[in-house]
Amino acid sequence: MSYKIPAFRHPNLPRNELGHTTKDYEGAVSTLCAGCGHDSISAAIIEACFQKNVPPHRVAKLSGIGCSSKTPTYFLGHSHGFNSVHGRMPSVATGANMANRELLYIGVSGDGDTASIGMGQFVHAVRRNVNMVYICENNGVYGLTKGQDSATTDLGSISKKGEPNALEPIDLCSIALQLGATFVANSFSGDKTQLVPIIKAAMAHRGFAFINVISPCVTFNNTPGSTKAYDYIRQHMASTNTVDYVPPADEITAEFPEGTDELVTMHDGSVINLHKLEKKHDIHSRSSAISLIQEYRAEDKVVTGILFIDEETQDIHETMNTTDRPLRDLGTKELCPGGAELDAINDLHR
Amino acid sequence: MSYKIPAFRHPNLPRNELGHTTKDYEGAVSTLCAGCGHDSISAAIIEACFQKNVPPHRVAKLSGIGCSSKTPTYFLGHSHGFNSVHGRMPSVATGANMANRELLYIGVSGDGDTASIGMGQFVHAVRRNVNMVYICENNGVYGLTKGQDSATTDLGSISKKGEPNALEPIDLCSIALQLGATFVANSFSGDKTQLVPIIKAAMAHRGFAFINVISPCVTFNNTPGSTKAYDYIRQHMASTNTVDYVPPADEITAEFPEGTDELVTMHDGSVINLHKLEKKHDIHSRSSAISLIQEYRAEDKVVTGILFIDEETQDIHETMNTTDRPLRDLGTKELCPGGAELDAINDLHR
Amino acid sequence: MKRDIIVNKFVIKFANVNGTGSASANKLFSRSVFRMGVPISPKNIFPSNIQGLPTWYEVRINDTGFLGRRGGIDVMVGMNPQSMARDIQEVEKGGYFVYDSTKPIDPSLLRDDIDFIGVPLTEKCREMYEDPRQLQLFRNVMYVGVLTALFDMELEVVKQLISEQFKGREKIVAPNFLAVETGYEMAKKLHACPIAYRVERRDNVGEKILIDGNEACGLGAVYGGATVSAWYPITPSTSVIDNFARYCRKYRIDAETGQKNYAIVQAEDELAAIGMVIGASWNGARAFTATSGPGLSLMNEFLGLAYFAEIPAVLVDVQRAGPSTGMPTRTQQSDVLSAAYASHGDTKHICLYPSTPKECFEYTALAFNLAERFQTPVIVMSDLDLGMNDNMSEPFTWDDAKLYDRGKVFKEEDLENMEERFGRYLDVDGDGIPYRTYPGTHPTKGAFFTRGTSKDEYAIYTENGEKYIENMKRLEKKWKTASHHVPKPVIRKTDKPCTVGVVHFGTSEASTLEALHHLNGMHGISLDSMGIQSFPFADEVGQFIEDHEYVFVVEQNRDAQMRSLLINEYEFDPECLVPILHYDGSPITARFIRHEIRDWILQTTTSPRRRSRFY
Amino acid sequence: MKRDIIVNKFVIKFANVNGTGSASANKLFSRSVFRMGVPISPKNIFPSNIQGLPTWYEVRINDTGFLGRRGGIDVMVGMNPQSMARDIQEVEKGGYFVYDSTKPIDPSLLRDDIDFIGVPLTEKCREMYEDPRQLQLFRNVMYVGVLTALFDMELEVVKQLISEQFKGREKIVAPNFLAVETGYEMAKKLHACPIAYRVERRDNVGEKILIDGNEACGLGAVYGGATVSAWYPITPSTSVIDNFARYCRKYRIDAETGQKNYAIVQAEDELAAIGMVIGASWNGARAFTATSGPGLSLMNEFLGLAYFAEIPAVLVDVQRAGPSTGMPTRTQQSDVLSAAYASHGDTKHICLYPSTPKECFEYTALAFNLAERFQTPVIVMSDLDLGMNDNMSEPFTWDDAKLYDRGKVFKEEDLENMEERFGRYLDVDGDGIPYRTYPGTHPTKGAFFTRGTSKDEYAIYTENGEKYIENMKRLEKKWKTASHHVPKPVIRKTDKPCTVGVVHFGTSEASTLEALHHLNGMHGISLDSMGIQSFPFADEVGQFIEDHEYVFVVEQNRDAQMRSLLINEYEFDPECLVPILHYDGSPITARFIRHEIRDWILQTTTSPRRRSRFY
Ligand SMILES: Cc1ncc(C[n+]2csc(CCOP(=O)(O)OP(=O)(O)O)c2C)c(N)n1
Ligand SMILES: Cc1ncc(C[n+]2csc(CCOP(=O)(O)OP(=O)(O)O)c2C)c(N)n1
Ligand code: SF4
Ligand code: SF4
Ligand SMILES: [Mg+2]
Ligand SMILES: [Mg+2]
Repeated sequence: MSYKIPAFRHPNLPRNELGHTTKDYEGAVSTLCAGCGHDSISAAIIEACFQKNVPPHRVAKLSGIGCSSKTPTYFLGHSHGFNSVHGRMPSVATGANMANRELLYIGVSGDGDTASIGMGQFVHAVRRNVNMVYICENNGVYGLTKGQDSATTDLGSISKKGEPNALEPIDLCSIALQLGATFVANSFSGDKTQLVPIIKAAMAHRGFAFINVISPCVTFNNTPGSTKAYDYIRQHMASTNTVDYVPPADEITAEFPEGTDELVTMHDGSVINLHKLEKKHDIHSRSSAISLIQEYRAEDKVVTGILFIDEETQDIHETMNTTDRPLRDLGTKELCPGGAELDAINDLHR
Repeated sequence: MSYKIPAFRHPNLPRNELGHTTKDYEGAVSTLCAGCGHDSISAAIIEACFQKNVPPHRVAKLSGIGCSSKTPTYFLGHSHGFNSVHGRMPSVATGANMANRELLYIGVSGDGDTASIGMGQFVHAVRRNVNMVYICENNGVYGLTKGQDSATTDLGSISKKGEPNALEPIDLCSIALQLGATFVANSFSGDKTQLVPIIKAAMAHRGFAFINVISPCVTFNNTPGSTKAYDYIRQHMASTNTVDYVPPADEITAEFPEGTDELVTMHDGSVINLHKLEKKHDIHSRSSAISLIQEYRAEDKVVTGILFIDEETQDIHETMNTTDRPLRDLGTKELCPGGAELDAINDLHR
Repeated sequence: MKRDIIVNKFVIKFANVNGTGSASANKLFSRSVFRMGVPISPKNIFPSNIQGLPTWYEVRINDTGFLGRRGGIDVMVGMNPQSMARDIQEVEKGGYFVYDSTKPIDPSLLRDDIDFIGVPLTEKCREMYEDPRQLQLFRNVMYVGVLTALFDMELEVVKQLISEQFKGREKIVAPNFLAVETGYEMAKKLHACPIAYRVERRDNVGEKILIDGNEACGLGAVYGGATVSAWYPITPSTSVIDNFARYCRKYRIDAETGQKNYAIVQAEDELAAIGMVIGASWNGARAFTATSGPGLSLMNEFLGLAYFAEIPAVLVDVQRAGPSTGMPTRTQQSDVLSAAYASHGDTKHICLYPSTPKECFEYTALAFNLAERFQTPVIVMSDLDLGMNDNMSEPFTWDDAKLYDRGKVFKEEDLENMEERFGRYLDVDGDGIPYRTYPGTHPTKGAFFTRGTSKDEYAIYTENGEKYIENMKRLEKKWKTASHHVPKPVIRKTDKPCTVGVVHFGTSEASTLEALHHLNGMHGISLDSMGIQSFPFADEVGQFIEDHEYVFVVEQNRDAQMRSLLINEYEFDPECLVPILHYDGSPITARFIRHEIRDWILQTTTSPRRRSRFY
Repeated sequence: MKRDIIVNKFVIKFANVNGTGSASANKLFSRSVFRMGVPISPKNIFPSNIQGLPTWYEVRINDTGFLGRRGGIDVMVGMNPQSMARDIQEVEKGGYFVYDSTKPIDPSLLRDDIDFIGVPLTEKCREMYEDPRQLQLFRNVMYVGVLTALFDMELEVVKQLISEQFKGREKIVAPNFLAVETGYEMAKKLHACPIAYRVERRDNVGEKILIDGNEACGLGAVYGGATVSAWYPITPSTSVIDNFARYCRKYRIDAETGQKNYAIVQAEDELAAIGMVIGASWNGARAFTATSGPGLSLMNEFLGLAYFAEIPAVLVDVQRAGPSTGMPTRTQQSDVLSAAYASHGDTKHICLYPSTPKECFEYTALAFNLAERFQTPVIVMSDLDLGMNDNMSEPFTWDDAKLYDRGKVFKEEDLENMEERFGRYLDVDGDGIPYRTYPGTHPTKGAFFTRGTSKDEYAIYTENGEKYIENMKRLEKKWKTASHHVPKPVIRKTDKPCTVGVVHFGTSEASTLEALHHLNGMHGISLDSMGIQSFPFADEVGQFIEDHEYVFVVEQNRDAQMRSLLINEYEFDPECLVPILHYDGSPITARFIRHEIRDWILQTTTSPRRRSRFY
């Protein structure tokens, strides 16, 4: 059930330099749960593309499988999109980028898609510095398959402290930094004032730009010791053993000043403590970015903002010294050495 | 062509507490190239098992595919071994460990096997803290498939400095540390005095013990601007376009005091600068281990030794709270709830 | 409209929005019918999404016990405005459309060949509940009350089920009672109850139970002695593991120590899941995984290793509609070929094809015996229809006298007493099955090296062509041996001599048998039937086909995959195997099978047997 | 021993240790024979290891141009003490064993039905070289000199080849000359030259070239316009990419900028490799990968995506002996089924079966046209024998007038002028092939969403059963269309009317044709033959089989996989398809085929046709 927004355009909507309104960057109506953080991220992508005057059709959207990976249908309806297979978007994006270095590549993935099945491909896309924006819509859970644990950090880490020690979560930003990623940022789906500029910066970056976005899952981010009062419903569901009820919910927003902390309450009442970096933070030191994450984590805080940028980087085409033209545009003439050369090659084999 | 060493035992060989000589820890004759670093590692494993009085048959050896992954045939002939598929040893080892927590698991892999195809499984084995010794025999090249680049650090990094900037190598120790590995060490195949104690410590560790061992490949670690004088042979081979010549070579050894640097010359003349940690190095700080690697790398040095140990760790069985008995030993009685229970279950479905 | 009264023989469908909690209400309804002794078969038709999209629940109520999908809807409970237009269309002439009349139906949608029954559910709920979540949940329970009145069902049964459901959470019981009673009363007040379709108490379900195939598989794994499970979530297989875990928590936690006599690892993907299963099995545990098509594809390399290195592995493949991601919440039997021949090179895997929850239970348990006996992967081929829908089933039984068959394993004593050299891949008994040892068994004897490369009888690596062939032929022999130990086909003969047969497997069974019930006797023909239970095929499978001039092969895929398996493994003239293929993602119906077979029979009397559609 | 003199018709085998540089010397020998106008077919038999294990090089020298393996060795050059015992055994009665007599042969190994020719090579080399590496290398070159004298070959030809080989590195030439001349003189001095086996100049190779299939595939990819290649190393496919890279460096680097008109990515594994190929193809580039069995298994999930989402992808599968890791350096045709039906669900993939380097070249180039025309994966099924051995081949040709067929792609203008709604999966032309657009083509038209889930004609996600079926049927139609565009079988009819045929494909061709040459006329029968070139099968394939009472299907695997494909896709009585199976990892020989067919024919005259071995 994915259909296009009606073509009606409000005459007074602001237009960007290309004459487009934000409507021109929208996609089909979302089929995610009401209040899902992923939808906020889609909105931020739309806004960022609008503000950066991106021609919509010069974007290619790629994703894996998951609720998060569905979202490319819900933004940039004039762009080609590719919803590939679970965990393998990085390779598809790498190949696409090889074929045409001129488009803007936006990859969307989830924490399951990236940190579990996709870990190998993620690592190697980082390493190759493929020129793309890679957004991991990280809800700390497998949404689409209904609530299994994922390998990434628990959203409501504070309220879950009492729980028995399970496996250590994987911090994707740290891993990316360790692997030599040239752009690494962390953000929160509900913090549009932070997220939009980060996405714009990522689009401007030449190389692999990784954005981890904490994105609450309305439905399955349920802390057992939840403080929210819908216990009744929960008990009902637990008893019937049929988990098909999604309580109505609103998007969680958290817009707060740079340099400050903010306690954000999740749908189930668990709390996450965000710390927003100030502009003056030095984004050119990889090692201090790594330590920063660790330091805040030690205080049970999650640091958000652009953590690191290396502007002096080479993207994969530069490393490989491929032609400036999109490879896909080369024709028979440029590509085929021709019959006469073939005779010469034959001769070498006699 | 893999056959057992003749059973002849020298009567004067030293015996360990179990009454075994090192011969009892040997395997079939190696079919690797003469001088291959991997053979030195096999020798170190044999020595370590001997010294630690490990009953040979209580070890399970597992590997992926590659020259390195062949080596389990060449040590511990009385142990069961499993040469699985390329890059997937971690999952096989995890499963094996689930079935019987009482054996000692030694996994052997290569840099291709671990850092390329196996990256995803490696990451998750670290994260689960599977109780095993994981040795990556890192030669910075795909040996068995004849010399392709791998994703790990170039051995002869110093002499290769002039080369155009290719992709950043992956530092497996840093990644393991970042992922929360509970035992991380780096060593050199030719440094038996360091390697044997490290392997012993790894075997003593309860949890995932990662050892990255730099292990020169005689045959394919060839720097183009090699200083060694076998240019003639190289030219010969280049011209005939048939690369089947392996020059005779000896094992590269490098035994040097703790706390010092050592320039080690590889088979092709390239040079690697090792720094051996002193005993007094604090092995309990994860973050300082990470920085240590970085600091030495900035000086073009490779730091060796045990980088980090977390003794307070839980292995996966403890995390899961599985029974102390090997699961594989449980019988029908313990496992099957029986017919009467089944009737009760039926009743619940009426 | 004047109608005949139809008792216990109709199809009701619920149109809902997913995420609104309708599933438990719908289940309450169908269980109530079942409790009244009337056979049912419910089917979930749900989207690959979590909230806000149309979802349906179709229940066939059938006195005589036909349990396949019938086709056609008699009563539609239309609770979803989004899908209302087509929901109304779908009702058979003379049927009913029950809806929430808080908002009137768009008049253009009205039909005069069906009855519309409106009940202002939302309106009523707004009066009763403040919390919007409660409103949503209880509206569902309320329409169950409405139906109870309309069909003249026993309200007490519904309430009894509610009490059982919420046992231990008593304060939830009362409001549920209230909701169901309110619906009941509203219906009585607003409409002439009962309507033409009715549910009356019978004694037609006997000992039967109502359970889904995935729960049965999970339970089968517990009974089969699985101690290690490694898996990766994927619809529709996830609940196999959920149920395994649930029953393990119940039966496998040591009362004294609180420790688990099992280990479940959520792997990072399907390659890792099957790798863990192989590692655990190699090390002597009974291990299994569950997955669906995409996962099976990812397991290809490892399955070849297990075949060639001869390591047991149990895999439950709950098939969904392919290819690729396909329709993840729809059913198909389209992994038949890819499971049977998974992996490159010459490979074949034992497959079992359960048709009922009872077979899910038994075959999953059996799979461990077979896997260990034959030291090879065993794939239980379930599907979404069987796995995720409640199916009526014979109750499960277990013979406590039987111990697990752990296959040919040399223990420490065996090795100790052994004079000859241990040969891991020696065909000691002439049945193609070699002996294995577990790691760590004996200090000096019985250790061997397992590998995916070619080896001799002593597990020593070899590139010798003759040794290779010897080994491959032994594997063929083992395969032949296995064909005598896998479950035999279920053959149902008519009482007349019969030249035509029907072959089915898995979830095509119920609809096939119903179709046959109607066909037999028609057109002067009668049809024998055979339900294939396993691959390799038991000898009886070939015999049945040879005994008939031609047979129809009913399956739920496009490419007639089981038919391919049959002609690959035997020497039948393919012309004699007529494919009957249903693959739109919905469970196959008796109607479809009946019509296809009838058409074919009518047609072949006038046209040559070789028909172009076979290509 | 008294012998007949045999000119240009014998088999010579070199027994070496790998890693000793023998390969280039052996190649020098066989190329010299080839240069003398005499057809040869060399086969490498090497271990899965780098240094120190036995390796062999077998060259069949055959005037009449039979290029398959013959079976049996006439002259053995035994340079490896490790394998000497069995090397000596392998020589046919009346043959020769040439060896390094620096160390005498163990007398117990001697046979008196063959001649031993000892030359003290090492001793001589010790005199001549100090560097042990030079000693090792030149000893190899020296035995080439020995053979030149023994077979009475033209020394000048050998020297000419050396000069060509080391062109630009002149200082290497002289020592090589010296080594070969030394060997030549030693042989002359120590033995009566020539021996009974001789090589004489002929004019029997004509325009033919000597090249391995992997180089041909790599070159085919260059000519076919591949710009993106993503791969992961695996024997025996690696050199496909090596050669692609080599020719790209030669032909695809912009002279002005030095920039590359191609991109080669060494992926982290095969899943990533095929993912990159699919991403690049989706984005409009011609992209390919090369792999072998284990890689094919890992690509299963992605291949299903490409089939269902209709994305071109070219894959060269250089088959090796399976299952699992199997015998990585041995040959087989055992991925036939797993390639054709790769992935779960109902899938089928176009496969091409080259038999010669020329076909490797042409089919790889063609694969891109087919992949883009039919928007689906195309798998070129080579094997180790073809890919890694020098094969005599017709020279490659190219028609410069032909442009690449980029298939149905709407360009910006097409979209601009389009009135109707663009439907990515609309069957506009009635051939089942829809139109696609590249990303970034038009500002407002033609964008669509690609997915592995089911969708309607407009690429909109749907779970609607009818839409699903429509789409699956269109894919079937596209498949049928493809069957008219893939290479037709090569049919060779005898001049007599003929009721029996032989079917072969890929590398079984040469040996089959040789066997037929001998069989035809024998036993009063004659046999037509057909070389299958592609899947889906062209209509002619079915016709050929129908036209014969029965046909032999020659293949190099255990499970008769091509035969399975044939009976799956057609309606043949399987009894009419007689499997001839060779799968020990060595290339199939003419001898084997001849004997198998002869035995079968003799046998069936007395026994019923249905034979139990078919099961
Ligand atoms: C090979 C394969 N395995 C499993 C699945 C089932 N599956 C679909 S989405 C998903 C997890 C998604 O989690 P995440 O990436 O975190 O996305 P979210 O839904 O949380 O946004 C899984 C396991 C699949 N589609 N393919
Ligand atoms: C699925 C699969 N892909 C590729 C291969 C081929 N292969 C064998 S070993 C190897 C690389 C080994 O490199 P590494 O792990 O570094 O081991 P080394 O030989 O260098 O010790 C490859 C690519 C394979 N066996 N299986
Ligand atoms: S299940 Fe969670 S992640 Fe998925 S759409 Fe709903 S809220 Fe979002
Ligand atoms: S190729 Fe390299 S890694 Fe392999 S055995 Fe030889 S020296 Fe060792
Ligand atoms: Mg998630
Ligand atoms: Mg390596």
